[in-house]
Amino acid sequence: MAEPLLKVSGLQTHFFTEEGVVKAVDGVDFEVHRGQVLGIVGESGCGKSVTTLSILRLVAAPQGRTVGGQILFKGQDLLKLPEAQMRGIRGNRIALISQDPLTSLNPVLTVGEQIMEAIILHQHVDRRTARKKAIAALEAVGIPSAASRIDEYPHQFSGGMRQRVVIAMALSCEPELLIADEPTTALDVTIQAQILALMDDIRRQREAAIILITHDLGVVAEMCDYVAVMYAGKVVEYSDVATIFANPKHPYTRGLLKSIPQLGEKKSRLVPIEGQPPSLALLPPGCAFAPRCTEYTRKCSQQMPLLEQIDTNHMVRCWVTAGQQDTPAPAGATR
Amino acid sequence: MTDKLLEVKDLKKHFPIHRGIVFRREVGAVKAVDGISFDVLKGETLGLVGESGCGKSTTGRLILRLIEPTSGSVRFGGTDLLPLKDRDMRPMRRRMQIVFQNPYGSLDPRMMVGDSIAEPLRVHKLMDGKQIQQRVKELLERVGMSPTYANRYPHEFSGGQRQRIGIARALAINPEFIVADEPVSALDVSVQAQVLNLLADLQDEFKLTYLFIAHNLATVQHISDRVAVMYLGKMVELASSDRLYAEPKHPYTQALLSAAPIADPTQRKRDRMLLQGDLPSPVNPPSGCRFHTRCPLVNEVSNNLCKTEDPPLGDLGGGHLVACHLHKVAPASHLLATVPRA
Amino acid sequence: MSMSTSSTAIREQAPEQVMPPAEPFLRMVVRRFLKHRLAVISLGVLVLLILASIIGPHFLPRFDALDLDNPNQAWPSLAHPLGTDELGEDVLARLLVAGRFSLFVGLTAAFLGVFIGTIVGAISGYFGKIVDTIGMRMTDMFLTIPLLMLLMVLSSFTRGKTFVPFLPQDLQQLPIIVAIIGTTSWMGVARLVRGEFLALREQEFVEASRAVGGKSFWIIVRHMIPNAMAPIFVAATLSVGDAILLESALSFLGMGVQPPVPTWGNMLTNAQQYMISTPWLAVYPGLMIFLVVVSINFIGDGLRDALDPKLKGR
Amino acid sequence: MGAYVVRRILTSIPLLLGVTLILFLLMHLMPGGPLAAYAQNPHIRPEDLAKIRHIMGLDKPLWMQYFFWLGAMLTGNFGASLTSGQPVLAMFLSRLPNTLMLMGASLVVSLIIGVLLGVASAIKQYSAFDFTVTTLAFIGYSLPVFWFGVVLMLIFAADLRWFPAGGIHSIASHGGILDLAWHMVLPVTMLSIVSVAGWSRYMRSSMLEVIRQDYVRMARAKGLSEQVVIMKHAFRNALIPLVTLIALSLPGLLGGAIMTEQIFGWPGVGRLFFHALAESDYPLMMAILTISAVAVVVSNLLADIVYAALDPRIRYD
Repeated sequence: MAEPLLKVSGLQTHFFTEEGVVKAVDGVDFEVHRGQVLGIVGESGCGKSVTTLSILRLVAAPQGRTVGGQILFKGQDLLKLPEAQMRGIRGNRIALISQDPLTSLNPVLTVGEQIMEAIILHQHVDRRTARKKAIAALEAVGIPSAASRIDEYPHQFSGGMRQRVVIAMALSCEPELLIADEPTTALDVTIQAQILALMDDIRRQREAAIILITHDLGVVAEMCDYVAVMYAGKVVEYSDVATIFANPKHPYTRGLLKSIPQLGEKKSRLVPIEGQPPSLALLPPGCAFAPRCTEYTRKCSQQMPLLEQIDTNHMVRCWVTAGQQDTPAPAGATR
Repeated sequence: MTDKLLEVKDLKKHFPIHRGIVFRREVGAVKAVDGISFDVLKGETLGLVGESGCGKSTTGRLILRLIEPTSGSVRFGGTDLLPLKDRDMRPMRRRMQIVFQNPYGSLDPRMMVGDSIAEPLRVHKLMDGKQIQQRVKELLERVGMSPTYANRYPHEFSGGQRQRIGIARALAINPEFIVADEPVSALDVSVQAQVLNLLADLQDEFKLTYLFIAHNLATVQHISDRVAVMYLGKMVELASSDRLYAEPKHPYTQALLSAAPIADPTQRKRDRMLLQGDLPSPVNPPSGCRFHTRCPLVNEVSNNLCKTEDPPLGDLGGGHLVACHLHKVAPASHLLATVPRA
Repeated sequence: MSMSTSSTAIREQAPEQVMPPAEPFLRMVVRRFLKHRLAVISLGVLVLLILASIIGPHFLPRFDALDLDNPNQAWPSLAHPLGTDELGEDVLARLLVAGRFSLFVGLTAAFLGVFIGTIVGAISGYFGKIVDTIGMRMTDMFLTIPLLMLLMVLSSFTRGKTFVPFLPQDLQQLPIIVAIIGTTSWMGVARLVRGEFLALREQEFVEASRAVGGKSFWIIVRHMIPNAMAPIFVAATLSVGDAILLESALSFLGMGVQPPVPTWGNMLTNAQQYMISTPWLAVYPGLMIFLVVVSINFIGDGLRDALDPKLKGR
Repeated sequence: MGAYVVRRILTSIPLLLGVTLILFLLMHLMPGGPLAAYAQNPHIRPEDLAKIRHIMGLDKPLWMQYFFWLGAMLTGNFGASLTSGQPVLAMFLSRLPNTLMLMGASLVVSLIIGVLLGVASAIKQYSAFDFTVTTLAFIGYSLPVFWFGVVLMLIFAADLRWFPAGGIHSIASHGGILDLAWHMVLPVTMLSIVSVAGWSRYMRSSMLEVIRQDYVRMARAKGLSEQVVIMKHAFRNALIPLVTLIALSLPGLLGGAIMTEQIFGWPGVGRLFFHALAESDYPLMMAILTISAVAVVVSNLLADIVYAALDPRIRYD
């Protein structure tokens, strides 16, 4: 396979609070290739949003710091770039689509201004050209009469239209990688379908890579080529989408798939994952999922398993299912 | 035939919009709920589904009279609730309860969870102190929590645990009927199933009747015997949950089903019906059928009927009701259908 | 299969997610207050000042024989650590006695203001609609008239009046000052309480209480008041500082408490006359006011941190 | 927007009526009522007093008097001073520029310093600088202003003699602008200290609130420099609510001006008010109170209109 567009390995982003160190991201590995959609799926607080912010190096300092790992964007480690160069990448080659279209647009600037500022910054064009490009970007995401609506303020748009504006903003500089952080969570299901269809078009037409953060396994199944499942700050399983759904290996992934009701298949009972998601400030030693796990062994609560390759393109972090029970962790192994 | 526990007829709630400082006048109204009728049978779960702003949550609150309806009637166990005075409504509240969507907002942050659970018992002066403590312990255990948690504050618990506390409070006075207003949509995916199973178990154990409000079709379909679909303050379709999924008749229901993502990558290539545009405002809903502005089948009906005439809710037989001009059926004379219980 | 049974067996001992032991509300508030270092120090300073004002004057020589050759014997000495003033009175003793009056007026005026403000705000916020409109328009009106001017006018009108018959003539002015400060400085609290009540009324837990059949009285007593208490308490604390500042400003302008009843404000006015010869006389009273007010403000800040449930877990 | 302005003006009217009513009643509660100054004069006989009472309409029912009084106010007729006999309005207007100068200078100075400090400490939240600014703001907020004024005078006028101890001009250089500025330094410093503390505290929390917003993160994600993110996206949004606060701060500033003028012998409206109070010159007192209250209402009105102009969400309404 060709060199990935983005390769994240061993990423660790911690928050240093008064109460102690919160390991929001603590061992995240994945790759994204051109024209592919990678889904990062997990529950609230599993570190998926912090992962995206770490890629863009936008984690709020001074409490939040990326303390380990590599983020290779076309072979270049983003974590080692000077800030000025990093700014040239943000919005230009890697763009963000955030969760809540209501709050991610500045209420006192017109949508045109907000799209144009990135174009002017990165493409070094004058305002007239930037405006034309901004109108084109709005048209591309399906906003009717874009030429006149460009001078309106965000509150004059509906929720679905706002998310289109945010996407237009992200696309304006034709980035190679789009990071969409729960782009449809705040939207209704019929609007969600519109936005997902739009993102699918973008991927196909522009050959951009997309990282799609979501907690909705349905969205993952519809949109993604590869999936990274996160739990308590770590990637616990990574594979292509067909494998994840047909042959999940990690007990958490399996539990998730069993616990969601599926349209059309009437089960009398769901099979839930028992217990509560852990607090990141007081993680148990060993596997964070151990207390809720149906396949628990004593080792699980003693030592954190590694993300092991069990098949081509299939990695699992589990002592039991990856057959790691008897392998002692090599000293100094990256976690 | 099963008994009706709840009969809702032509229920309306218009929130007035005022203008003017000196002379306040009504310039319009948000027609949140605009004339809906349905029955809930004893022991069943009726699902109420629709997108945000369709009036489903308002409907739940109108039934419990947490919001005063503009017009219509709500009969509960044969008693019309709407004309009741506060004093007469209070005993009725012992028979009907609500579980809220937001596990963070629905518990008083300054009240220990034991006191929150005991509140209904104290309000209705049903037991003395010792009995109340005993009852709170039982309730906590019943919803799967340790009885020692009674003297803790809500902020110490996770969302799923709080939702269990909310359910325990609703159960405290042995109600017959519970409105569950999006009880799992604020919860983590892995916890949702726990709460759904708990609700199902409690229903069996205490012979409860549910009105289950949600926007997630799969969840509603899983838990409900029958499902009603709402769009912009109106009910567009009502059928048994299996039938609604297998044979949706209203174009909106069809669109809703087809828009819902399915957690199965092999089904990705299925045909889908994508709706254009946004939800219209409930202040000035479209004329005729409210769905006509987004309906892909609007041209299938002659004479522009969809734009001019509001289709009545008609019975297709077997308790399958639909409000659409595409389905020429006689208006439903009685809304209660003979639905085989699952 | 054997694997699954064995793991189930071990599962019994799987580490449970144990909750830390429950912490009583009061202890939590105290613990969090103690984390605010400046607030703790301020509390110490304030307590010390109050105790000193109450018992201090009993242990200090109040007067020295007036030396007619040197009537302004203000130089500090061992007997008079801060010196004496132009009348031969020990400055420290007078400062402490003045502290009694300043603190008394500040505390009672603030209490009155908070009381009025809470009632106006609670009524406005709970009943809403037309009641709210009237209450808030009234509040706006009082906010429109410049407070200090209003106080000066009221104070000049009420000078020499007798409100409380059994008080000595000298002290008649105290309840008047308390009354006019209290009745003109309730607006901030009124707005705050109204805001709290309006917000609380919309909270789901209030709706939940109504759903189980809670009456208005029950909801107000069991839910609204406990939840509104914290901000009111903080505002009340801060308004003590404001009232002390107002009283001292009035007294400084000669419109508040008049000598011979000493307050820090009128001591400062008096000291202004001797600014060239004994400038430090002007420093002490101001310093006392400042110390008290800054302590109260820091305590208020500490209380806000300690009581605010939104800051929980941070 | 136009409809909004009209609506906002209309809501101010009952407020103004209410305030004038309060002030009117206050005047009648005065010991001796509006004629107290005459009543104390032994040369005025009771029948003269009755005549004056009649001429001034004081024998009419109270509500009628209120409307007469209101009518007179609306036409700018505030009556004549009881002590000098001059029209009250003229006396007031002659002093107004001095006070406006003082308040204006203080507002500008305190806003600039306060806003800068607040923004800087918000950007460097939890730093030593932030901690210092926050603590100093608390201290400034707790300072008794008059004492601060007296101490300023003690140090910089009485001891160091860097600045004049009072007045608005030196006798020698009458009218020079530098001379005026020299005289303004201490009074403006005194008047600004509390405001600087207030603005910096407000601006800090406002900035912290805005910096947390998603749109600020989005601005960073576009690759904008930190400077543009702060100035264009955060600062503008944080600044808008300040407009309302400036208007709300006016009554306090006026109170501060009274004390400042008193300490530094500044010949402004504050001292005039003092004089009126001391001499029981009710027409003068009432005029100052009423005009001040009206000014506050009008400035609140203006603030709301400016706010609406700055915030498109309201303009749209």
